Formats: sequence, structure tokens, C-alpha cells
Amino acid sequence: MKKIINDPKRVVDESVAGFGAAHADLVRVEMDPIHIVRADAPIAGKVGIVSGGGSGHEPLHAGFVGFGMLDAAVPGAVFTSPTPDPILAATKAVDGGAGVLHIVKNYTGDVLNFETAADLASVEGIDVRSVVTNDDVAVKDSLYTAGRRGVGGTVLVEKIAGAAAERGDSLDEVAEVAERVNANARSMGLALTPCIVPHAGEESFTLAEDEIEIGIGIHGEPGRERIKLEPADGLVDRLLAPILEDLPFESGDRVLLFVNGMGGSPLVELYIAYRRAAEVLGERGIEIARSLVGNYITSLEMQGMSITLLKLDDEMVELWDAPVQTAALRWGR
Amino acid sequence: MKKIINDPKRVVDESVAGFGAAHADLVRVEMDPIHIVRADAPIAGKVGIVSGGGSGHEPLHAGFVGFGMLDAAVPGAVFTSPTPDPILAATKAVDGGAGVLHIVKNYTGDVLNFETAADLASVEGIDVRSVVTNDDVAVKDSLYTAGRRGVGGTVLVEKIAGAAAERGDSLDEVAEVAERVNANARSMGLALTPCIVPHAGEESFTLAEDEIEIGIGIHGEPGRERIKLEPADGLVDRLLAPILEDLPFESGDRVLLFVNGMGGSPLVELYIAYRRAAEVLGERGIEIARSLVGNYITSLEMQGMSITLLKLDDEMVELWDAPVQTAALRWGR
Amino acid sequence: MGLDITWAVDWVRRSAQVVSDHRIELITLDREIGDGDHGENMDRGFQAVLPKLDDLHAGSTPGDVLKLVATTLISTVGGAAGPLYGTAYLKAAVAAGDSVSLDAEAIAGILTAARDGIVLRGKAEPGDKTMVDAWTPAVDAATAAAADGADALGALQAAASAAWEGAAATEPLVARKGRASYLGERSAGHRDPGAESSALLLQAAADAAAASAGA
Amino acid sequence: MGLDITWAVDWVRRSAQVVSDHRIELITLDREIGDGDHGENMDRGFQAVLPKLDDLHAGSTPGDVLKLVATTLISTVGGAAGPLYGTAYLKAAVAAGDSVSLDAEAIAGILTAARDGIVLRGKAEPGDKTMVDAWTPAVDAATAAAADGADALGALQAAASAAWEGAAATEPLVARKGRASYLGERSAGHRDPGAESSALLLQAAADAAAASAGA
Ligand SMILES: Nc1ncnc2c1ncn2[C@@H]1O[C@H](COP(=O)(O)OP(=O)(O)O)[C@@H](O)[C@H]1O
Ligand SMILES: Nc1ncnc2c1ncn2[C@@H]1O[C@H](COP(=O)(O)OP(=O)(O)O)[C@@H](O)[C@H]1O
Ligand SMILES: [Mg+2]
Ligand SMILES: [Mg+2]
Ligand SMILES: [Mg+2]
Ligand SMILES: [Mg+2]
Repeated sequence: MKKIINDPKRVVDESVAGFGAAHADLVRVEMDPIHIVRADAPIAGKVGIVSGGGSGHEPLHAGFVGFGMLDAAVPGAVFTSPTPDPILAATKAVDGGAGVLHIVKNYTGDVLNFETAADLASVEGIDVRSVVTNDDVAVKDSLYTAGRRGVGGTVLVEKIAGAAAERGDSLDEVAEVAERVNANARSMGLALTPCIVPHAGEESFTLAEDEIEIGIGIHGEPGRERIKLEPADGLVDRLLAPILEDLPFESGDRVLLFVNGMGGSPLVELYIAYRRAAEVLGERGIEIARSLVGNYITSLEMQGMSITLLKLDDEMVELWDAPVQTAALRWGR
Repeated sequence: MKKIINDPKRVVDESVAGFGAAHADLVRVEMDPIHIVRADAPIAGKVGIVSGGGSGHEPLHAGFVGFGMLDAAVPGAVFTSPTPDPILAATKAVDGGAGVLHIVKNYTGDVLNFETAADLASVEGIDVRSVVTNDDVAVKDSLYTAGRRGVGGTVLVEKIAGAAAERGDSLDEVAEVAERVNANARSMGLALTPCIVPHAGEESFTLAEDEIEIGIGIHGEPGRERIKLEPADGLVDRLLAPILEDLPFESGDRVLLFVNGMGGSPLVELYIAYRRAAEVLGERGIEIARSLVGNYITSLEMQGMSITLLKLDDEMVELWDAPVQTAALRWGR
Repeated sequence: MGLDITWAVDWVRRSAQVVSDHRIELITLDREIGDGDHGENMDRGFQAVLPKLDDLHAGSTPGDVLKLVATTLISTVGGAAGPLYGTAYLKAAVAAGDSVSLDAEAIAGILTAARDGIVLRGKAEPGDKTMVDAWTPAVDAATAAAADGADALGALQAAASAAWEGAAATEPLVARKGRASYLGERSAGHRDPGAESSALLLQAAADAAAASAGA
Repeated sequence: MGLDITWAVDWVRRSAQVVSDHRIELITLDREIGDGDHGENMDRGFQAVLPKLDDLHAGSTPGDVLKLVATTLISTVGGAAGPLYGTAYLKAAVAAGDSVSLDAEAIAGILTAARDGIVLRGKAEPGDKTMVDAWTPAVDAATAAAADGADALGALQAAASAAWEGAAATEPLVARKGRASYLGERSAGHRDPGAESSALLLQAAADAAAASAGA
């Protein structure tokens, strides 16, 4: 295992400490229990937004703490949901009296730990609402399963809900737009290579030199299917087809196209994928009104990508365009 | 070779096309000869800034085209300097009558091709000045050699010179501040893994599971020395020592600390490195006035990092803080 | 001859040991159909419990120990296993009440409460390929043993061996809950890591009881 | 019996062929002490020259061919080799002037001009481990051969074999120019890719001359 780390057990602590030092203008870092809050939190009268989950998906979530997006991020151990304590601490730290929204990716661990934290926060008199993201079309959705995973759509939910909270929307309103973004987002990912969790020290799965995994999530888990490597255009088509038919996205729709790197793929490749995705959407009469390309929700050093489509309405566009000032996403200020 | 590409020969073309499609609000892309210019170029009375070089270092340079930074970027084939034609075309496209600055990384190919383009532009009546960046302390500097490579410092030169041009400085003034930034920047890098150039299809060098290369550049070339993998803190110390002693950086200095990923290393690791670098600088009484952490000048999917220190003066700080609006670096608007 | 605080503390120590010994195995099982952290998570949790055992005092009960484990796992394990095991130990503590000694029936009651807690939080049914598939046969076996007149040791031994069978029986299943469910059909052919850790913990309980009985 | 336009065109065709045949070898040499693109760059350049040969007309001279190669390499190769070879062919074209036939002395003059062009642009000295280390002995050998009364073919054959020796002699050298210089001492023990491609091109020139002579 080759990594720029010291002790595998201190990866998250040291990285968060470094993040805090590098972005002291944006955030304040608390180490016990570990959480990252906006430098100016709590903001009286503003809905606080807290997200979190296992580490290893950076810049998600700490990279999205700041003006117009998250008020706090709670990092767990690598690929492990945080426990309720730091989620509760973060919730308290960002409560400005208008309530707090938890944005939770749909994984059993995240859902349960955030649930406990929300219960504890309610006991302390904080109004908490939760939105669970579940945009991954690679997973079959059913009442009898754990349901779809929250992946790329989470970034879009955090940006848009963050903008709604920043303009002063109520907790109900912020939760509503977050739900709406999640309901209109669909994603699918693939991996060219596995990743290595520091404490495990071994590759999360093994792939032959000509094999890739289709339908992966963001935890180094294998996907639904293993196929032979194909040219980029074919890969993009494979990701887009189930996304397009799931919502479905149709001619005349306006979308945000998000091509996300899993961490280890160079930007050149993401733009090659973007080119094809734009071509396919164009052929179908779907208008790309906004786009995002880069490594925003990752699996450590995994090579691969995911594509997320969000069907936009006017309010979402307005909130997407609203100023944001975080370590990883910034515009308008 | 596992990559999200179609034809290896079309990697740059397709990627640039995707970049243009994704960032049509910021840039205009010309495919023959290939170059990327600011959407609003040329800007009358403003010094134009052109940079370029081999592809594979994304977001450098195309990701830095936009308000407050570059007016044009000229991508060559992967790791190969562009030829004079597109450099000339870009120079003409951004000439607003106040002259054009070429920012050239110090590699024989880049220097020669930009030289020819500058000669041709002069013939066409454009006032061209060139600044050659050479901040890499891993390379011994001497009159009898090719000299030091331009690496991480180039990003800082582009940002600061871009801000000077944006505020209306003359060509001489913009060139002067670019030279000053270059003269005060020092960098050094290391690789945990090689990268694979698409047309070559093989790893740029081979390393055992416990070996790393110290003193690498940004072209997948081997470094000065091969050592056993060490904990992150030791690696950071190895990069910082020659940087600190070279300028030298001393107690009381104000610096910009830039921890750059080579493309394939996860952000967690870069922040672990940042933490240690900040600690070392603190111990030495060097003040970190500004910082930058992320993948800004890369070697395809190489895992590794470089550290750049820039000794700041007041004007550099002001220009660093000035608004910038590019695909990869954005603040203030 | 019921099981007392000594047994409870010994169970925790043995649990910490056995989880640490099987850390890599649990990581490997979880890597195959999950995200490779189960062994690390459980080890972090039980290592955190150990120093807290010193906080117990002369009058502490098995229920106090179970509560200590519950709160520590909840605040240190994270992931799915943290809240699920946390709830299990919490419900077990409630079931144990302030009894100082637990007989077979009490043991069966504790295990039932633990299993019900897991189901309450995780909503998994038997056959979903989760830790429930180890706990449910364990609960049934302990209850039957107690009804047949076994002592507490006998009830725990029955529970442990049923848990092992239950864990092994998860191998052919297609997961419907937890991370393994994302793999769909590909989850078949691998043992569920949470079922494995459950069997390890129940075996530790039985071993601690055997040691108590031998002493 | 001088070398004419047929020879010049044949030289270009053979150059394109030989560079394409040795593309991987040149990439590999460059990967070891550079950035692994030399074969790709040269191949791209010479493939771009081929279709342009059709633009030549009845009255075209060897100088026209050299100029065509120069401008095409400059606008398609990039990297260090593009401008260096570009300048070499450009200076060679100037030296060739509008002669329709080149004798041994003219050939020596052309090679000298090419080499001087490379040195002018690249500032490398002999022993810096660059293409200059193939060109300089080649120029010397061609000049000596011409002085000794060899014909154009003989001059080119002398140049080619000296270039091969020069290329081989770069192996032990520590690079002082170009990308290989960044490796310091580690550059020793590898042949310079540009010296190798230079030898390939000069060999192609000699082979084309032999074919002309044979025809
Ligand atoms: N809904 C559920 N009900 C019961 N057990 C579950 C459920 N979801 C997951 N598990 C158990 O949790 C185990 C995984 O734990 P762990 O790896 O620590 O958490 P995570 O899945 O969050 O990484 C699974 O092997 C399974 O036994
Ligand atoms: N200053 C120089 N003078 C002469 N030849 C040089 C010089 N620098 C580099 N070269 C030659 O160029 C070759 C490398 O060409 P190439 O790989 O195409 O370009 P790059 O180094 O830009 O990748 C080297 O092997 C060397 O022979
Ligand atoms: Mg986990
Ligand atoms: Mg090159
Ligand atoms: Mg797990
Ligand atoms: Mg090269």
C-alpha cells in the first residue's frame, strides 16, 4: 500500500487538521468529537445544514462547508459512517434557531447514526429534518431492500439546499427543495481500478488489466457487473442509458450534467467523457443548462467516474447559480 | 492501459472539445490549430497572457483561462510542447493592442516552440514578452545545462500575472511581476506511482511496491533518487528541506504554501502533507499567509505530490486575492 | 448457578480479544461484499470498551456491563454495525435489569431482546443475509435449551453453535439489506461479515460462561 | 553522379518508414531518460510530410523537399525535436539552394548546415548527450569522405556509420541538455533517443542514395 500517510489510524484526524489549517478563513475544525463547521457558525435565523459520512470521498463533505452550502460536515473513519456524538455536536454548533437539515446518503450506517443524532438533538430542543439521498440507478430499488445508494446527486442537493438556506428559506422549504433535487437526480458509476482503504491495506477488489466494474458505489465496493474495458464513448453510453430511462429524462428537459471523477482518473479523461455525454444528450433533445466536471465525490484513489443528471426547474437553476464559497466549490464571491 | 479514452491519438482533441462544451461561459475553443481562449478575448487595451505546453497536466493550462488569469492556453500532444502555429494563433487571438505575455515552463521544447511563435508574432507587429518559469529545486541549475524545470510555481505566476494584466498593468509591469513570482517560488515533487502516456501505453517507469521517486517533474520522468516509502511527515520534510535552503526561506518570511497533487493521489493525503508542511514552517517562524491545496499541475494519473513555496510581498498578496474566474481556480466573482 | 458480573466482564474481554484476532478476517469478508471496514470498526469499538471496564464498581451488575458496551459501541464503531450492535447491547441491558445473576431463562431473554433491537433498527428479516441470520437461530436455540432445562452455560453454548450455523448459512444467500445488497446476485457465495462477528461474540459469551463454570 | 530530387523524395519516404518502424523503440528510449514521446512525435511529423510530397512539381529541387520537411516538422512535431529537426532541415534547405543535383561536397555542406542549425537553437555541445552527438561525427565523416574524393553516396554512408557510432557513444554519458539532464547521474547507461533517431534518418539518406545509385 502506497500512500502519503503516517499512521493508518490517524489518517482522518491528520487530514482534517490539515484541512482546517489550510482553510481557516472558511472553517473551524473541532477534533473531539471530530467535525468541521463554517467559520461564522451558528448564524442566527438561518437553517443549518449538516452532512457527513465516511471519509475517503473528499472533497465531500468538508470541502463543501462554507457560505451557501454546508454549515457543518462530520467525517467518519474511512468509508465508515460517523457515530452520533459528532453529528450531534455539529448539529448543535450550527443551530441558529431556525432548525437543522441533515443531508444523509442512503447507507444503513449513515441513516442509523444520523437518526440517533437527530433524536438526541430533538431532545435538546433542536428542530431537525433529514433528507436521505438515493440517486444511484445501479441499485435496484425496492421496499424490501436497503434501497438505492446516495452518490453524486448528494453534491447537487448540498449546493442547492445550501443556497436555499443562505437566502433565508425555512427548514420546511430547505428540506423540500433538497427532496426535490434528490427526486430529480440520477447517477451511475464505473471503476477502472479498485481503491485501498488505509486500515485494510489491500485493494478493495481485484480486476484484470482489461476489466472494469460497472455500477460501483463510492466505497470501493464491487459493482453489479464486470465487463471488458471499452472505449470512452461506449462507457459513457452504458452509464447514461439506465440514468435516462429511469427518471425518465426526455426531449425538452433541461438538465445539469455532472461528470464526476472517482479520485484517480485524470481530468483529460473526464472531459472526454463529458464530450460524449453532451453529444448523447444533444441527440435526445435534452438541454444541458448547467454542468460540473471534476472530482467531487470520490473513492480514495480509485480510477473511474460517475455521471449524474439532474432535471432542473427554474428555482434549482437560480439556487445553483447563487454564490457559494467553500474549499471545493466556489463562485459568486 | 486502463483509461477512459477512445483513440489514443484523439485524447487531446476530444478532451479539449469536452472542456469547451463544459465551460462555454468561460472559454472559446478553436480546434485548428488547437487553442483555448477566454470567451471575451481579445480585450482592448489589456495585456494578453498565453501559456501552454504538453497536455496531461490538467487543469494546467486550459483550466486557468478566464477572467483574472490566462487569456489563452495552447495544449500540445500529451507531454509534448505545442508547435509554433497554435501558439501564434492564440497570441493573435488575445492581442488587445497592449502586447502579449508568454508564460513558458522551462523545457527545451516549450522554450523553442514559444520562441518561434514569438518571433512570428513580432513579425506581425505584436509586442511579445516571455517569462520562463524554472522553480524546480530538484534540478541542479547551471549555465551549462537545460536549467531547472518549470513546475508548481507556474500556476502561481499565471494567477498573479493574470491579476496584474486584469487590473490594467502594462506589458512591462506584467512581465516584471511574473518574473518576480518565478524568482521567489521554489518547488519539489515526488511520485508514488508512474503514469501512462496514452500513445505509449506503458508505465513511464517502474517502481517496487515499497519504492518512490523523489525529485520528479511533471512528465512521468523518473526523479533524482529512488527511496523506500516513508511516512508522510518524512516525505514532506524531504521536499521542504531543499526548497527552504535554496531561496532561502527564513524566519519572518510570509509565504504562499501550495501542496499540489500529481493527479492520482486522494485529497486526504494532500491535506495530511499540508498539515506537516504547516507545522515545519511554523517551527521555522515562516508565516503561511496564503495557501492552495489540490490537483493543479499534474502528470496524468500519477500518484504523488509537489510542494511549492512562494515568498510573498504585499503586491503579490493583493494580486493573489484579486478575483479570478476560471474552470479550475475561482474566487471573487 | 447463574452468570454474574465476572462472567459479563470476562465476556467483554474475550469479545475484544476475539474481534482483534479476527480483525483481518472480518475486513476480508466485508471487502468481498461490502466496504472492508467491519473488522476495523468492531476492533475500534471493543478496544474502546476495555479501559472503561475500570469504571465498574463493586455493586455493578451484568446489565451495567451491557450498557457500558452499548454506549461505547454507539459512540466509537459507526457504520451499520455500530448502531445495530449498540441497540442490541442496550436492549440486552434493559432485559438484564439489575439482576446480579442470570439463569438460562434470563440469558434467553437477553438474547431475544438483543435480536429484537437489531431487527427494530435494521428492519432485516431472516434470510436477508445480515447478522440477524446468526442471531435468530441463536435466540431460538437458547430459548429451547432453557425450556429443556439447560443451565445458562448450556443456553449460551446452544446459542453459539446455532449462530455459527446461521453465519455459515448466509453464504449462498443474496443480500437484501446492508451494503452487500448493492451487489445483487453477486453477493451470493460469500459469508456475511456481521453474521460472522455475531457468532464470534456469542462464542465468546459461551466460552466466558464455561470459564466461570470451571472456576 | 549527384543526388537529385528522386533521392530526396526517397529519403523522406524511407525516413517516414524507418521512424514508423522504430516508433516503439524511440518511445522506450525516451521513456527511460525522458518523457516517452520521441517516437510518437517523430512519427506524427513524418507521416504528415508524406501527403505533402504530392505538392512537389516537375521543377522541384532537393532543397524544396528539405524545406517541405522543415516546415512540416516545425508545425507537427512539437517538443524539443520539432524545432531542432525543423531548424536542421531548414538550414539544410538553404545550403542546398536551388541545386538540382548534390555531389559529396554539397552533401557535406548540407549536413554541416543542419548540425549548425541544431546547435544554434539547442546550444548543446558535443558530449551533452543529445542528437548533436550523432550529427557532429556524421558531419566530420562526410566532410572527410568528400575531401577524400568519395561520391555523394560514399559521403552519406560515412555520415550514417559515424552517426551510429555517435549514437552508441551517448550511452555512458551524463546528460547536460534536454529532459535527460533532469536525471543527473541516472541518465548514464541509456542511449539518447534523439541521437538514435538522427542515425536512423542519416541511414535512410544513405540507403536512398544507394538505391539511386543502384537504379
Ligand atoms: N439492515 C440491517 N440489519 C441487520 N444487519 C445489518 C443491516 N445492514 C447491515 N447489517 C450488518 O452489518 C454488517 C456490516 O457492518 P459494517 O461493515 O461495520 O458496516 P457498514 O456496512 O456500514 O460498512 C453486515 O455484514 C450485516 O451483518
Ligand atoms: N538542447 C538540445 N540540443 C540538441 N538536442 C536536444 C536538446 N534538447 C533535447 N535534444 C534532443 O531531443 C531529444 C528529445 O526529443 P523529444 O522527446 O521529441 O522532445 P521532448 O524532450 O520535448 O519530449 C533528445 O533525445 C535529444 O537528442
Ligand atoms: Mg462502512
Ligand atoms: Mg515531450
Ligand atoms: Mg463495512
Ligand atoms: Mg520526449
